Amino acid sequence: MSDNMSDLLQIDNIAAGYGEAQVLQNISFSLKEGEALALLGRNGTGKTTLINTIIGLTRRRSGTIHLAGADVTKLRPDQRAMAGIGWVPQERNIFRSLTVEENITAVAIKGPWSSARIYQLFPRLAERKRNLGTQLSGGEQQMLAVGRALALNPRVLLLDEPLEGLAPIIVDELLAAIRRIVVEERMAAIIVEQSARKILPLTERAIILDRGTIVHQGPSAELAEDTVRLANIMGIAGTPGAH
Amino acid sequence: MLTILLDGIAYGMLLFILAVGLCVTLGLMNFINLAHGTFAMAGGYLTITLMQKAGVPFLWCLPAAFIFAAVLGLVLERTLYRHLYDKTHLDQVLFSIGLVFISIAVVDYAYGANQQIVNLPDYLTGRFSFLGASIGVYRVFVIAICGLLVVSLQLVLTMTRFGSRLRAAVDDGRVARGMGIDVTRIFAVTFAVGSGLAGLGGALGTGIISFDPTFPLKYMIYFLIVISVGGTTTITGPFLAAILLGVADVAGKYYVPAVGGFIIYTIMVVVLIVRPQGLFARAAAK
Amino acid sequence: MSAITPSPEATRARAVLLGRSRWGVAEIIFWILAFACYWLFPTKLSLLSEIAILGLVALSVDLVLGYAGIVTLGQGAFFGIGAYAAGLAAKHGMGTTLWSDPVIGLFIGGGAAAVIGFATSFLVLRGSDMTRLMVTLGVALIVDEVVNQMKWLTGGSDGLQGVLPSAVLGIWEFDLFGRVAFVYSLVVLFVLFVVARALVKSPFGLSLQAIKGNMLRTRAIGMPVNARLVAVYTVAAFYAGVAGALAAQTTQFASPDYVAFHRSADAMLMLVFGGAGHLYGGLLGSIIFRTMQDVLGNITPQYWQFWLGVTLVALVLFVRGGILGLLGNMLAAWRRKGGAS
Amino acid sequence: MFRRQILKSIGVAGLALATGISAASAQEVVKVGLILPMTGPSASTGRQIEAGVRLWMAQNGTTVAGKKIEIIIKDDTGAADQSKRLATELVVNDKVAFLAGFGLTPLALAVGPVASQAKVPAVIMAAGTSTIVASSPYFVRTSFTLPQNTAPMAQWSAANNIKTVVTLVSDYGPGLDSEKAFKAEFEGKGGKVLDTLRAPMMNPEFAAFLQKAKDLKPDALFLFVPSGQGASLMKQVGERELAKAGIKIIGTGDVTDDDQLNGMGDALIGMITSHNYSAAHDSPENKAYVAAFLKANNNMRPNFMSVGGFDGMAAIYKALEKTKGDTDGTKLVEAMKGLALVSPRGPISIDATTRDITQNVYVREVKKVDGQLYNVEFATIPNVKGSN
Amino acid sequence: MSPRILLESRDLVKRFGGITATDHVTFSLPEGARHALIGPNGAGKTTFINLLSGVLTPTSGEIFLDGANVTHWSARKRAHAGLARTFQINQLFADLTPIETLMLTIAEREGEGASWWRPVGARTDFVDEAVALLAQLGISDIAHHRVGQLAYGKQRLLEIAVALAQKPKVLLLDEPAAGVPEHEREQILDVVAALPKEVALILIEHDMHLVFRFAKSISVLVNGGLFVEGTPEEIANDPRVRQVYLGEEDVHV
Repeated sequence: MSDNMSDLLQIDNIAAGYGEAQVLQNISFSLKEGEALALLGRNGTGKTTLINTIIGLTRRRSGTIHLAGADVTKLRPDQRAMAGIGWVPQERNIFRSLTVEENITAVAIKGPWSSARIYQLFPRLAERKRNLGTQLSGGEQQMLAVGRALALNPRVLLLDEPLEGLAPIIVDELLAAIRRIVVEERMAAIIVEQSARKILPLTERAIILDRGTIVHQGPSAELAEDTVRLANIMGIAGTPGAH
Repeated sequence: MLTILLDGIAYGMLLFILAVGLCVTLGLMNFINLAHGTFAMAGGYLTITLMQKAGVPFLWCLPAAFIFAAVLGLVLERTLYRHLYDKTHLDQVLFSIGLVFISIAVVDYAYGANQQIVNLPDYLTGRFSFLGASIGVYRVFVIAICGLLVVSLQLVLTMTRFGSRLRAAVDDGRVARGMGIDVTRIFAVTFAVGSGLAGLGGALGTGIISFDPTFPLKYMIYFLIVISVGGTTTITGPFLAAILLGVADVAGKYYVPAVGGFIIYTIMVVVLIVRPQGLFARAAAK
Repeated sequence: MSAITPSPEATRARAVLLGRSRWGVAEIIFWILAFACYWLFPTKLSLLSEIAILGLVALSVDLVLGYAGIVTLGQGAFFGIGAYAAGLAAKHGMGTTLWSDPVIGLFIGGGAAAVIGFATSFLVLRGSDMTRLMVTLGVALIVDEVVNQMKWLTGGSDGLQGVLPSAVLGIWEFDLFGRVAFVYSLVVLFVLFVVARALVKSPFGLSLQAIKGNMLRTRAIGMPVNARLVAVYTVAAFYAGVAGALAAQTTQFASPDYVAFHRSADAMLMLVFGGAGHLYGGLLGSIIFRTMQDVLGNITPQYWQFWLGVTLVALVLFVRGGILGLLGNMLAAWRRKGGAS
Repeated sequence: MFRRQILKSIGVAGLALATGISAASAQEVVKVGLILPMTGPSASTGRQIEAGVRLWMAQNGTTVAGKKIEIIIKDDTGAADQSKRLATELVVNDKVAFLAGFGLTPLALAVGPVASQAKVPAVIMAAGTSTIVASSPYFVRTSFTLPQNTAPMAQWSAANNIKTVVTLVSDYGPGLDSEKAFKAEFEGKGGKVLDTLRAPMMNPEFAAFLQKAKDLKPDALFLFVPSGQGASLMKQVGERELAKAGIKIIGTGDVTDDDQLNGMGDALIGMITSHNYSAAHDSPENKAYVAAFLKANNNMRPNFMSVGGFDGMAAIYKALEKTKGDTDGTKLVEAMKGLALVSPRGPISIDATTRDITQNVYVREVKKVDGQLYNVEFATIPNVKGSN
Repeated sequence: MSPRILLESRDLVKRFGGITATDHVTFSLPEGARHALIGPNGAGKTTFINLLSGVLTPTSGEIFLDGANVTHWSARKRAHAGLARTFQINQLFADLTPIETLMLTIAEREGEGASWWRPVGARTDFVDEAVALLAQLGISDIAHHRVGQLAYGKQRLLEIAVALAQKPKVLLLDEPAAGVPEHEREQILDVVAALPKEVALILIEHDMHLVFRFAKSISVLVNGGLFVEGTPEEIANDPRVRQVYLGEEDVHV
């Protein structure tokens, strides 16, 4: 299936869901080394399910997932994580009985992203090292979630709505950090976002999901220009009947 | 007065060490393992056997009991228990009671129904005076071991990477898996340690109480009381609860013998009504 | 759609809803067989009346646990309270035969248990499974200790002796063969079963299942959740109390063992073993559990617990939903086979 | 010398067995229903009695007065309603001629009405509350009663310079029996009971009670717990060093149960108890009994429960011999009244009016004999009645 | 004469730890309202609904239902007073059937919920009503299936049917169409539209087609606070709203 051996992450024909319900069908796309991908779509279109499927937390019906050429379809989530998939969950899911420091060290794997570098990226976290994860503000939790995923030194980073529900200043800070990770450090990443405008500039390509299938794939820059399409996708079309 | 206090603490410690393993399996893994006493019994009977048949010194029996019960726990976890994690609590109760019945019959077959006792080495028997109170050496020994155990468990849990990975797995198993933590293996090890602690508790218990095949049923209620009063989210909760219960029980029987039998149960009911999650449970954080 | 002639859907829905409370063939056979035991196993009538009594306890646990979802390890307390209340009534008789009449005794036993059940029901309204388990257990242990301490009333650990109930309804004397005891116990079980059956098929029963299923929603549709739970807990206590009264009358004594922890545990085990939430689960569970215990106990008086344990473990590992679940699976398999051929 | 005796008895048993089997087909069978706690907390009582019963049958054959004796063992798990049901079934279905066993007082009491109604003799081989036998005219006891075993202890104490005593008993029927008997006898002889402590039955921890006893500084501490619980108690008695505080430990022989005595440790040496049986009883009958028992039961030492079973079986045999095989219950009970025999524990008889056992009670001291702990008897109070 | 106010919140605040999920919301809903509540994820829409319906208790502020101060009433009492809601995530009784679920709700509404002798189905009028409701929502075919085994969309419809069976004065719909296939969404709205016109409705919805079809008034909630209120046209043409949704730049009001 793999027509391009340099693909870091390759998703072929995935169908998946939870329990009896099937949410995703016929999902195929790939991600190159160093590439950042925006995953867009309205609420409930399957973005998070797709991220969870890559981690291995959903029930897969069919299809395969390759990471750096190796088939990880049958691997457990923890094995996939060890194989190089870093995950920033939608709800952040900071381990609540662990301190900030422990949240990072508990999952850390040796590599360029040391604790020191993570603290350098998020100086706020360094200040709150000894605090429990639950004592952090929403923005700090989000930073910790990103830092925790980096501590795994993954080959590809999956960010599930990293800006959701955050104060504007924090959003700017996080966007700067994400820019540094994916643009400057060239870490491959998939970023799920509602705020398309914020994330399109950071990514090379964008995928739009609707009702569990991919309805658009293309360069981010192109999509950013296409306001009509964007408005349609994001569902605030203005008048009834507009499609 | 001090004697009563120390007797109570020692009794509480015995309850604690028997129950702490259950705290691990029930509190951390949310598995209602009523067969916990079986592992304690395994440790107790191993000690009896080693001392009576092989003449092994008592102090060597303690680690041996830990290892024996831990291995037994690990084997049962890998073969049976792991199939039960996602079943209902009722299924878990039925299953673990089944195991208790089996263990009772097996021990009865191997050792007979009568009570088994061991004689402690001389250096652990006897009493000494402290601040005018007379204190049993063995009770102090039990308190010391339990104190050490709580401190080291707490250290392992809070200071080591294993501890933080375990807590992560408990906090959110799904996300922990997604972060590369092999939750299954951590739980297996944890279950083994929990069983091992029960075994150690059983071995220590031989110095104070006698063992017969009905041990797992007879002490089940006490384990559950300690755990439910202390709450299952911490190690220190059951530790403090055990001290409270032990002291209340001994002091109650000493000073107001007429209601001595009610004290433990009443404390439990009152605590659970006021604080359904246990006296020392961490406030559920979200 | 007019209000006078119902739509076909409404007619059908009505038929389905009412059909659910109609007696099925299997049920009728079950009860015919139960009564036929009188002739089928004339030598085992004592065991059978004991099973009927245990079945009644398991039924009471089913009401609380299987329907309302409250985990309880305290039903033994109500059983014991019923036994002592009925036993004392029969023993002291107040000089009249009325007090020692077994049927009156049932109400005395059940009533006493219901009063305590109502009083303690408020303790189980909140908390997790584990909390409820321990609170109910704690109450039972306290009752046990009370029975032990009140020697002047209960006879302490020697038990309450001299419980000599008069003839049932003044007609049938209890006999050594256990004939009257069996028929009496089974009739009481049957009557209470019919009531329980009506109860769980009624809107009240439906609301219990709803509470068990989703407490958030039951509150949102305006259901007084706590009142329902208090009601069912009290009714179940009454049932267990009646069972205790039956036990005291048929064995002619009451002992602290009737209040002991293992009574509660056995009742719950039998229910889960049989399958909770179907009324019949507890009955089947007590039949199979006690029969196994009796048969195995005769084969190996010392080690029957081993085989019982193996059965429990195997049942949990391989079957979902107890014996009833097993029967359901077998029925489904048989139907599939039947459908294919 | 013992060995020859054992061989002889085994030979007899073998012969009896052989003849019994060959004749069985032509023989009428007399069934004995043995209701014992074989599982649960009192299981050890059941095991000892069963072993005693089986030993009697092995030594005396299975045929009496031309009838074959068959025993049916049922486990009542220590629950009274089970004892009652099993008794009913044994009487109704198995048509047993005797009921026997009964590990605990409530279990025996529950069976009383069945025995009365069915007119089947019920031989109490263990339960020790004094009132049981009076509750049914078909009860006969071959074990002991608590007052019977306790009173001599009180007498000995009073005579041996013990002025004050604290009693500690299990909080249930026999315990209270024992406490009452001790107090009455001891205070009647001028002693003083400082306090009567009662420990709950379901209790592994005696620290509070023992400490209280120690703080009261009596001359002696009197103990009673049921068979099987002595080990835990004595462990804690030893730990508290009451002896060093000048408190003598006395009690009934239940506490220094032969079944467990040897494992209890040297701390017990010197403890004085009174009881009806010791495995160290010095008589040829007992030496043979102990030797045969050890051999047949994988070196389990016989205790007072086992002789209750052994002698109970003896009483059943003798009664059948006396009635010449007639299994009418009333006649059998009559036949047992006044029965006297030489048991391993010494001479015993069944009181003709009370149907309770009359036997010697011995005052014993725990001593080390050949490296093992035994209750060594040093005084005998002859022919003590079980109840009045 | 101004219309009767059925539901009102005054200065309502809810804090979870340090996070303010509902930020001083003052809001009123007149009789017959068809009101939509929109806003980005995490804006506090569901928290607001939970406060109104009594699932959560507010940190401060007051709630009035048809003139009565219900701030400290339980969810049950509010339900009896005429407030019904649906949940964002289905809250149904997996072991019952749809018809049983509705029978239960109707019985509860009519004060017959504790009736314990007559079987469910004995009250013909209840059955007729339940059947009619199922028909209205187009789920008559699954009337007797176990709810737990139903497809998500069907459960969603039942979720609404339960709320309708309460015959509410005020109905709060929390994303009723989430997860429902497109062609079935219109059906849900049709049912809602067919409600008696005096019933006041609040709808939380992300599908803007539905919102604009349904709503006569719209509130936009951002970061727990009321951001903008207006008619659909006003909202659709408000550049700030577009920005909030499309996330160009954060807007400071």
